Amino acid sequence: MGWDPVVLFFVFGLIAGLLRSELKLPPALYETLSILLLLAIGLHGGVELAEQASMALLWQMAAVLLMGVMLPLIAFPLLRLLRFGRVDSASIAAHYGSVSAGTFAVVVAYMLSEDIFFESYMPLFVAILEIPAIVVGIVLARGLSKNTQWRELSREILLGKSIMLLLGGLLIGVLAGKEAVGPLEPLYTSMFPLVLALFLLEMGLIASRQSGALRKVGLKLVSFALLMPWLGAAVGLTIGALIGLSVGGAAMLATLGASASYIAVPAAMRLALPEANPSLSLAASLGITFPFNILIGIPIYLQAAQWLLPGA
Amino acid sequence: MGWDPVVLFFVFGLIAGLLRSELKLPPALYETLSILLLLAIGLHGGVELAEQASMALLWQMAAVLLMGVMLPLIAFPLLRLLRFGRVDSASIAAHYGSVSAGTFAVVVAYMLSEDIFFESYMPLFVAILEIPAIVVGIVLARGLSKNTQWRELSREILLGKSIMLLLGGLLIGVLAGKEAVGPLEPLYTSMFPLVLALFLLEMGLIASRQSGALRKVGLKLVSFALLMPWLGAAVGLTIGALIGLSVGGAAMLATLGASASYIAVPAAMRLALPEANPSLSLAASLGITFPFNILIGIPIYLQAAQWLLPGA
Amino acid sequence: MGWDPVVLFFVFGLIAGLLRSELKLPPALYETLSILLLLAIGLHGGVELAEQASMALLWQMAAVLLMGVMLPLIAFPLLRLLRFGRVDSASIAAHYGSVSAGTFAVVVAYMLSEDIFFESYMPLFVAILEIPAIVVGIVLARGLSKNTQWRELSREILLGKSIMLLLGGLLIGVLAGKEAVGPLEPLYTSMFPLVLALFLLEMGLIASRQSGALRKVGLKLVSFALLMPWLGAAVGLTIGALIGLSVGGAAMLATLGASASYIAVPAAMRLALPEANPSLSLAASLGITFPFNILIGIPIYLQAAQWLLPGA
Amino acid sequence: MNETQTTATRRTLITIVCEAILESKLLKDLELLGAPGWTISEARGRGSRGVRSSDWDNNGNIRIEVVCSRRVAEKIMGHVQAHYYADFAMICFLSDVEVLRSDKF
Amino acid sequence: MNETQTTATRRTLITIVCEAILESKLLKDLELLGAPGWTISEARGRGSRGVRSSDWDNNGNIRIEVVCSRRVAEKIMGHVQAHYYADFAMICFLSDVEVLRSDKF
Amino acid sequence: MNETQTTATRRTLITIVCEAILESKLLKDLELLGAPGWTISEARGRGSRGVRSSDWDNNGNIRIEVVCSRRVAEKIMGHVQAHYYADFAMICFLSDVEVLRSDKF
Ligand SMILES: Nc1ncnc2c1ncn2[C@@H]1O[C@H](COP(=O)(O)O)[C@@H](O)[C@H]1O
Ligand SMILES: Nc1ncnc2c1ncn2[C@@H]1O[C@H](COP(=O)(O)O)[C@@H](O)[C@H]1O
Ligand SMILES: Nc1ncnc2c1ncn2[C@@H]1O[C@H](COP(=O)(O)O)[C@@H](O)[C@H]1O
Ligand code: NA
Ligand code: NA
Ligand code: NA
Repeated sequence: MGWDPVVLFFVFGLIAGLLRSELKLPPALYETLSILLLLAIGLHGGVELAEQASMALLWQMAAVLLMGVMLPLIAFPLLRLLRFGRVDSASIAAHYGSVSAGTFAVVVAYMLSEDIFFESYMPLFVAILEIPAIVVGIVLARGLSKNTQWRELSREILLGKSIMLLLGGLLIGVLAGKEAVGPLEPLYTSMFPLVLALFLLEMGLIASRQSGALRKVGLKLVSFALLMPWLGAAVGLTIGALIGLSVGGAAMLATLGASASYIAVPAAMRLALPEANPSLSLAASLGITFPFNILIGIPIYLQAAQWLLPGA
Repeated sequence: MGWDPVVLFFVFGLIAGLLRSELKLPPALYETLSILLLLAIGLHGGVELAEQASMALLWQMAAVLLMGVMLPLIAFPLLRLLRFGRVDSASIAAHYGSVSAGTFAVVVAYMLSEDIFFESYMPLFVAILEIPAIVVGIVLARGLSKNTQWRELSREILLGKSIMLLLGGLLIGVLAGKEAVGPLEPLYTSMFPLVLALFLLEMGLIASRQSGALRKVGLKLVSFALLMPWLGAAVGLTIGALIGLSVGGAAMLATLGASASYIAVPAAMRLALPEANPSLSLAASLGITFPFNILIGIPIYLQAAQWLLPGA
Repeated sequence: MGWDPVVLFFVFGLIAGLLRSELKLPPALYETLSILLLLAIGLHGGVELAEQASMALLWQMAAVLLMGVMLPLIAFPLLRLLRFGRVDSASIAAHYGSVSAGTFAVVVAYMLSEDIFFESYMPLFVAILEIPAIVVGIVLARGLSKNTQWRELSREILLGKSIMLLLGGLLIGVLAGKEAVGPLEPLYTSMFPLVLALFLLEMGLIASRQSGALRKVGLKLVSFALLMPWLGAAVGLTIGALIGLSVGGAAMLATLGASASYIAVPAAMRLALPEANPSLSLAASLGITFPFNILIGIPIYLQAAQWLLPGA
Repeated sequence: MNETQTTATRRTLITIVCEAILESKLLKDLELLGAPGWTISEARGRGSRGVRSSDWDNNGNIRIEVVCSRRVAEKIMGHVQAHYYADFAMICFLSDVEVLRSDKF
Repeated sequence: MNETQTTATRRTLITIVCEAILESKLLKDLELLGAPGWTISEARGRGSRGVRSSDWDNNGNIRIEVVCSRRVAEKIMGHVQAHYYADFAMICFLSDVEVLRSDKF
Repeated sequence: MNETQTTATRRTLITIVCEAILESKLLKDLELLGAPGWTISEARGRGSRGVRSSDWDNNGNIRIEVVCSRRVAEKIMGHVQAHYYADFAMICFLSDVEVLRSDKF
């Protein structure tokens, strides 16, 4: 068997971008692809959830929420040690405490292609993990200042595109059930790899555009972006083991821990911490951590999970 | 069996919009979806038409044309009674005399999922019904004034996007025939529900944006938008029965009668009756009648048809 | 069996455009379709190439490169004879020496639907043929002038969208191999006809818009645009036979010879030979030669190949 | 004005923001009124007739610019006010610009 | 100014180019500051904060135009400079325009 | 000019509408000529070289705006006229604007 073509599409985009090729996808296509991915993940999760929901889930959800609080608290002191300013550190920490739905789509495809079982309600955890790190990041930067417009901010985050699509898909899946959702199945079966491949092509192009910013900000940021995924994965793996996830589920939670947001959090930070430099977090998250997870991280996290949970 | 996921997508869009979520589809995607729906409906109709065309069809087409003339003549006095101005009444009547291709796509999916037979040439009736109400509406507002630029107007209507796509699809289907069209089948089989679901998601978002206008224009308009579908459906059902349609066909004609245009007619009215307030008709058609038909009307119209045509 | 629906979509677009219908596809959809076509062709070619590559291929590639040099050298004197200016002649010659990926997609679909074998690596030839004619065209206009910024120009051509996508797809196909690419198969199986049909609908609309320019430039250009495909096809057929292609492969090389570029070359000419009138080449290539090849040429080239290579 | 400028000539720029559906009608008018050319871009906005956004068919605005003589600009402005202001979402304003190659405008 | 012009009135056009993410915030501000309307189009560009292109979520610019009185324009310009110039990619400039139906602005 | 305005400074806005294909070339030129920044939006239009619409690859226009000193604006205008007017669809015009934080331009 050859290379994973989905990953090759990412590499293709990356190389085309670094060569400064004219190649680009229309923005509407990129947006469509990310909508389809989020809906597919949510819908599939919802369909399965309806069949397997259990009381234990609530407890697991709480643990995952806690994980979202812990991750930025690990990232922040590390960034301060590397001598980033307080607000920049808080902002970057929020990005790494949150998750990347694109990375999640890749790990889903990977588990399916490797035929590894995972808990069907993982998409729920993606939605849960998006939020707490943002709150923690803001508090790290501002303290519990009364000036932060929490109300407006929480509206903006909860009603943001990615959470709406994930939760909307989940709910529709739960309400409609497996049989009724059948006609929409191509979304997460025959079409999923194709949508993901095109999405990763664009992600490669986007990642390549970070190279300029990366050269400017230098080694400190790169080292953080390469180190933090290991810490995030370790936390995810540990929590996954503690709450009794399967090997596949734990590896996925590790991947979520290792991933950094590049959609929801940048928008939130721009409004809540405008003085933070947005190109720092984007360069790290898109230019380093996303490629690292896609190309190297995911198989390692799976192996680690298999070693940690041999019986599962 | 659970809820119909396609309808749930509409509800999802509606709720997301009412919550003022950031969620929106790129305009190019919405346009693409409506192109695909119209082509699919037309193509499928054409393929079947080629196999089943009969002389009776011409006669049926004339009856449907007549129906398109009658509907605005029913709506207009009702609107005048509700004390809408003459031009506004004429414009709203034109909207309700014409049809909504989106509603038609939903009723097609519904009939297919319920396994109910319908005449394959129904898309032809959609194209026929789009036009006469516009003419009647203009005459109602202006009389047979010589000032109306009928020539330019009829070009604009006949060559409008939705009629072109429906008729183009029909013709291609007829000319190519079932076997040759085979490779395009996914358009109206595996892909159709997905395209429809995304389309309805956007329709939900669009419908939600009418809430502001609805609050302004008040109860009169809402009552009209809730009453008129029943009248339109009754007319459609009667004519369907008279021209000998099957139960499914009659229910679909009822749905067409009950539906109101929100694409072709608004554009035509804006140019032919610019002094009519466009937000009245859109608020009624998109904000009330479309949701009503999708969520409540269609199953009722089918039951009515089954009751009226027990033997068919 | 009826008409080819894919071709009917082109005719539909052509007629809708000539009738000045409102019908148009969103630009992002057109771009998406052409990206999908190029990727599909490349990927499919790459997958097969990995299984069947041979040393003979290198030699064939050189011959095809030579063909790309010859074609503009045939077109140029013909154009001068027809009294086109030197720079315009060079520019038009470059268009006709290069190839149209859209025409290639149609011939692929045609061969598949007629069940005719062709060499899987044909997409490679498309990429090879795109370039040399541009260089020859510039030299014909300018001589070997030092003023031409060859460096910048070659970057622009090699890294242009269509070559990147074709080669990117090819490489991914080769590296991943048949089995791994399996999940992406819908791209060049179930979805291919649909993507091509929509693409041709837009091509018909675009071609129709050339009618104004054609009326202005007159008969000389039209005759060239109708004559040159025969010459190009003859060259392609001859070279195809000489390098030992199958009947299908030779017919495809003939089609490539007969086709004229309307994407990569116009952009290159605009920058390298700005004083050439761009509407001449586009009107000829899009308004005449593309429709000619799609509607009439391809079946003829196939018949010619079958007659020339009876044993193959 | 700066002294170094020798060839630049004064012209008037008329900018119209209006419902997209008026496009083909307005362009015919502009031609008849003697506009030497025009530039259009998509827009959205808010005015006395409420919010107009382009995320849905026909509901957006367009922004038309014409560089022309003062006389033509005023003719255009008068025309659109007389014919469209009453029934359509629309604004229109003039400003002074300088061009080279004034024969073009 | 040309003599034939009788009804046109002077107003000020304020143009703001800024990060797209500021849109809803800025529009609320404009309303509070008394802008009678606004027109937005998508844009990209380069300035002191580097290149901003719209080919990716949230990374593009918008270009906002408001036709209003000089007073309101200056209020808006002062406000955006005070609140956004420090942390956001943004420029802002004023120019003179003439309008008909000056009551609208 | 209004008396209340104390900090605003005069600058020149140069607007170029041209074939989209010129974009990267022009942007390099602008940088060399000293433009402090630029804003681009997509456009379509009609001029002496016929109709240009963006519904198809490479056939649309772009609209470039640069706020800069009068001197730079004239340099840019002269440059594009000398290099591009003959062979490309293009127009170019200047207008007066006022900015705050004039050091930025
Ligand atoms: N004061 C203003 N400044 C800038 N644009 C405006 C203004 N007023 C209206 N517009 C634009 O013109 C369109 C139509 O205006 P109206 O007819 O007032 O609704 C609006 O949708 C806005 O795009
Ligand atoms: N001198 C300028 N002329 C025109 N547009 C500019 C100029 N400087 C900045 N811009 C625009 O304003 C945005 C923000 O500028 P800045 O805050 O300087 O990065 C840029 O992305 C450009 O779109
Ligand atoms: N008088 C004008 N007013 C506004 N825009 C113009 C004018 N003339 C030309 N343009 C724009 O500039 C582009 C190129 O003009 P041209 O080189 O005259 O074809 C056109 O496609 C229009 O977008
Ligand atoms: Na994380
Ligand atoms: Na109706
Ligand atoms: Na050729």
